[in-house]
Amino acid sequence: MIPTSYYIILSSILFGLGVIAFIFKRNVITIFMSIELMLNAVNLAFVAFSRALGQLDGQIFVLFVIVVAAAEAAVGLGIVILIARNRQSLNVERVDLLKL
Amino acid sequence: MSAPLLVFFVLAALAVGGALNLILQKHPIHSALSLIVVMVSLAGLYLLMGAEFVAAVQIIVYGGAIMVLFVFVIMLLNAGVEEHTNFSKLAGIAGIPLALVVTGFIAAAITHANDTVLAAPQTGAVAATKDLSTMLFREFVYPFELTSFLILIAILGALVLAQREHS
Amino acid sequence: MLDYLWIIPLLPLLGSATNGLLGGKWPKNIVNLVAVGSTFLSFACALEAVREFFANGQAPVHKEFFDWIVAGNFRAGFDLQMDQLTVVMLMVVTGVGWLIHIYSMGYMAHEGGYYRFFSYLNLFMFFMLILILGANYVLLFVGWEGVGLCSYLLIGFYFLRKSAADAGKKAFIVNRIGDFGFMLGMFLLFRTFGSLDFQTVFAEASKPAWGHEPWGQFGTFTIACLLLFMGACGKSAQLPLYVWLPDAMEGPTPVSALIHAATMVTAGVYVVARSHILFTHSDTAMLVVAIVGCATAFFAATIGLVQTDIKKVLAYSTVSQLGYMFLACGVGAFSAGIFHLMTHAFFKALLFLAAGSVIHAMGGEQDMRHMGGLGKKIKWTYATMLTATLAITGIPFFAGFFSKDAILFAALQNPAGGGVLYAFGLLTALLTAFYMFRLIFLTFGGKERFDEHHVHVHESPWTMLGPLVILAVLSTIGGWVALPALFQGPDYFSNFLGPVFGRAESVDAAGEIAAHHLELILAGVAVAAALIGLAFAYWLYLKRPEKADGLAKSMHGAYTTLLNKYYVDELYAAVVVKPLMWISTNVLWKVADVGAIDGAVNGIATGATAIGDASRHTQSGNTRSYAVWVVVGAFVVIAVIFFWPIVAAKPEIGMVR
Amino acid sequence: MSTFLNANAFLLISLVKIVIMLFLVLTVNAYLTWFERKVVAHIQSRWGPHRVGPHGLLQPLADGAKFLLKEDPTPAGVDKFVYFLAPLLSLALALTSIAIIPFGPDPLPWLILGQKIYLGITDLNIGILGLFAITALGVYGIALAGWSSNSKYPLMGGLRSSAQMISYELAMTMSVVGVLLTASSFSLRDIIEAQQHAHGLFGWQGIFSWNIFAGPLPQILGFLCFFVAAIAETNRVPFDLPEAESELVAGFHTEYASFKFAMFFIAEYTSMITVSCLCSILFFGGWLSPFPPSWTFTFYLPSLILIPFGAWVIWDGLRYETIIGKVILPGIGTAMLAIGAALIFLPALNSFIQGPFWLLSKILTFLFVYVWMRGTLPRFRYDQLMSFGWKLLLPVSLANVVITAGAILWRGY
Repeated sequence: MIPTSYYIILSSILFGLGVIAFIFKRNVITIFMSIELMLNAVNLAFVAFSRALGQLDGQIFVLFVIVVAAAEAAVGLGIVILIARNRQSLNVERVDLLKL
Repeated sequence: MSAPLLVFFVLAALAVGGALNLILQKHPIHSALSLIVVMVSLAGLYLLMGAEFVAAVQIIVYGGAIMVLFVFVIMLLNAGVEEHTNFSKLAGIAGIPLALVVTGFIAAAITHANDTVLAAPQTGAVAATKDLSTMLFREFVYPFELTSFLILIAILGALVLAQREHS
Repeated sequence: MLDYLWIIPLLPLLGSATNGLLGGKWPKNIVNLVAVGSTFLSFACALEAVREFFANGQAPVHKEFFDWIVAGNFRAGFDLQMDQLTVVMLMVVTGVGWLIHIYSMGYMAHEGGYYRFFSYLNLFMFFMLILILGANYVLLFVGWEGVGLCSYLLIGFYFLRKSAADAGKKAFIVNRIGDFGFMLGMFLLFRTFGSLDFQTVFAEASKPAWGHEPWGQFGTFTIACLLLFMGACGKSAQLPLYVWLPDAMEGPTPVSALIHAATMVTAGVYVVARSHILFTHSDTAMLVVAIVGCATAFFAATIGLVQTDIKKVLAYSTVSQLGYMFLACGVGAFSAGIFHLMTHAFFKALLFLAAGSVIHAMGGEQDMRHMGGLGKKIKWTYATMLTATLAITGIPFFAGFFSKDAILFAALQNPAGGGVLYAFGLLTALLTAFYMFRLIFLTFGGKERFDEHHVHVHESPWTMLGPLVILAVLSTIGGWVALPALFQGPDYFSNFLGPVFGRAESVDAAGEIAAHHLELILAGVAVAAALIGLAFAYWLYLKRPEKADGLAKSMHGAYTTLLNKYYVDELYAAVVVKPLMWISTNVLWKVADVGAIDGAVNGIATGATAIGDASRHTQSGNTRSYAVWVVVGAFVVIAVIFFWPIVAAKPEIGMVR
Repeated sequence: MSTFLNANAFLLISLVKIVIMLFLVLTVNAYLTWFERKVVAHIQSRWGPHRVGPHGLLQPLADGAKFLLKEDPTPAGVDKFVYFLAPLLSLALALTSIAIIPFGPDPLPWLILGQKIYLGITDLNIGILGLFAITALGVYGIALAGWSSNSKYPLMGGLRSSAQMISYELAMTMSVVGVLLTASSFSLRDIIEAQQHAHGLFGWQGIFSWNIFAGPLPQILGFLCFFVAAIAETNRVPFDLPEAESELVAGFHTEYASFKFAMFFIAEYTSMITVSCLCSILFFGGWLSPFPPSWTFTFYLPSLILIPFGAWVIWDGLRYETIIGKVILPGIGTAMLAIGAALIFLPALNSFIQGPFWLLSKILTFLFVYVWMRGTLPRFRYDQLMSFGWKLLLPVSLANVVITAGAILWRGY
């Protein structure tokens, strides 16, 4: 059978890719997606562990993570729409009103 | 090479490829599609681990709702190819090494870890959906209710944000 | 009751808190009820406690209620004690205090800040009781400072009047000087005996291991006692720190009666008597106490001669009477000192209250030169005040006679310079008689020197006269416990206090008979002196009033000197105040405050601004840079979790469990 | 050789099953179009297709040929990858969803490679959830098609369809929960079994023991919600706004021609079949006969239907004008007669055929209802659609869930 470590390494790779995307994408929506990617990576680890330890908590937690992700997506995309409406651009580097 | 391992590697390759593609693609829609690929392959991995319910939820919610929302928004805003600006020097300089370091860290942590759990093959009892629901509605009932509140608040927030202000 | 001694001080505190917090909204009678009621209850409790004390065969009581300060081997607990000395003080404080509360109801009836006044007064009662009940120096010091605070508050009660406010400040500051010494004394005691509990300290001190310190040797005891006495000087207005008491007359008259005559100012005497074991170890300390006391007595009496403000006269007389008490302590006649303390509490409180009644009758007039002939108008006040005057001047069979007599006798007995002390004491007695009767004659005798139409003299209400009468009775019979001593009987009072002072008394049984004859003679001399003073005052102020001014002119220098109180205030102003002002202006303010403190503060502020300027560039406003920072944070967290030796020596992925 | 076969029997059999299933589904799709056109025609009192082959029976073949042979232009400025991906996606997903549906209770009467062969490709124990998962992904085909066409009508269609599908998916899922509670399982097989054992109204073991009529709470509400939501999911009339001819030309597949268009077409019809299957399985007892098991003569219903119909077909063919008709129709008729007779004389086969027979008949009924609605109902307005979905359908299905749960508690199932 498949050792847990495979799953964990896979999830860490996905997480790292998510981090890279998080840093390097300029599009707000894509950055959101990279966050979702990281969440997914974590979920994978959760499920793998829950299976390895024969406990269900991991899967329960995955469910919660998914719920939170849904809520986050709803609000976040609302914000994205606002940004696009007000700044006529989805490039985060053009949304810099916080600049000193 | 046993069949499950084969399936695992196929799905893993799909997932990693999708993630890479998410980064490499310039157009948000393509990124979204590759992310969907990642999610579906993850669902396959869950099935492989016997977590059928989670797999289904993964596809229904992530694939069927969240990503649809993304695609919907992309279509709505008619988002074009992402322009390649480089205003943030910090990201330009420290970006790649930082990400690599973080990933390396995680990997190192895993290798560091004692392998009692890690080496264990995935031969735990397959979680019956019934047990899952029992757990969810017995032990985790309060978090569950709280998440419902969270969703409600998220809905309201999305409404308030997205509606055009009638001034 | 003895098990619940803490109730006695607690009651006035409660009254004070209630009145202070809520009294503002309440009508006067409720405020009265709270204030007087709490004081009376405390008085009743005190009586009950004393009854039980006697029932237990006068066994000293010492109760530890809870630990207050515990540091290393140092312990200052909330311990209350009760012995004969405490009994006397307790009776005086609660009893006289209660009477004065009643009196205040009438006196303050038309004043603003009614509830405030009574709140302060109750608070004072609380602290005073703590002072006399406390079983260690720390607790005593708490009461000590507390009464100081209350006296400050009450002197400055009419804080709209600048003079009152200044007087309050003066009292406070002068007391601080004394307290400085007192604290040093306490520290020295702790360093020497490793404790500040009376029991421990005195038990230590009475060990023969501690040698006696003869005259001129400055050992631990001498220094400690002198420091303590410094505090006592401050509190009890002795030379050179007496200056605050006359100004304290700015306060309402009941305050002067309670705090600046009956109770607080005697705290110094109480402390000296309480720590007599320490004092008796050192001749120097005793002698210093005696001399200071004697000097103060005489000095104040001389000033009192020419004062025209009725309360000022009484103030100086208080100072001089306190001097008597210290003289008694100094010559080792502690019981006599305490005896005088008690009687003085009676008649001086009475004097002040009566004076207050007079002022009340005159509608606030305090200058004796504008009084006169009041005897017919306000008979009760006149009678009671006359009684008190007779008592203070030592007319036989009045309270003051016995105590003053005992003091003079003990002074003469003193081996070191007894004669001088006695002479000055006697002279002081004469002067006392003179200025007291001068006060009486100027106030009540002769013809009116005020305008009938503006001032309509009226007798005070019974709430004021009642206490007067009671105090008059007390100051008449208050000394009769010592009556048998005149006829070779036992001296009940000193016997009663015997267990406390042990054989600190200088009177030894051997020369009992001779001593007794001598005592009678001395008594006669004292009475004679008093009568002389009386007669002179009578002649000068009733028979030949015009002579008084002539006399004043003829010895103009002395007169003005006395009138200006020997220029002591001016002296202090020149020697102490002005340099202090200069230092605090030019050094502390301009250099220390502006330069150092403000500089430091501003420096910190500017430094913060500079750092902010430097670090605000991280706030690029660019989301991607923020993303990088987020990742850095995650990086740090992971590093801590997995590679921190303490957090997880061998990090387990199994931490999921 | 045989060892290899035995070793990978499961794999091989699954492959074979898949191929057969694909063939069947595509054929059924083809003739479904024919069926639809006929029915709609008769509703509109027309003849419908009747030139190509007898009664236009060969029309689907002609259509197929046309789709294959037509020119397939790719519009300028489309996002090629997505443009090609979209139809594939929808078709693949639609076909996949069929794979989960079981078509009969028992395995084939004989073993193949030592394996029991069940009708139906696989039986997930989260079956229904899997189905929903697949249909949930179905939206991408349409949305992406609309977006990638780089044209405004398709974009509108895509937007509409994605919004509409997200909205109605909720209601659909919720309306099923009642059934799931009753059966306490996700597996379609278990759900059908549960309906078999459910106490029917007045003890009638049959039609009255199906979820729609029986169970702790008759799932009528649930069924209505599910059916409406399902129609919306499949973008059929009256919810066919994504492809509303009168408004958006042809909606999301305006820019698609020939075979790519055919893919969408097939996908749509396949999902129709799926939905019909689901309706009959979830609410109408799947392969269960509507009659009590005690009525043994009902076993012969297939024959009783096939034989007269076959006879009629033969008779009709004999008096048909064209040669082809004269040849084909009697052939079909005789085949029917033969099958009917075989069923009578082979009880084993007969009892095996019962389940599929009933299931197919129910599916046909629902397909007819589909077509019927298309023939009769007008189209919703978009805002009506949304408010209907969110303000009526979703609350009702939620209420259904709550009531059902209460009933289960109350009646102690």
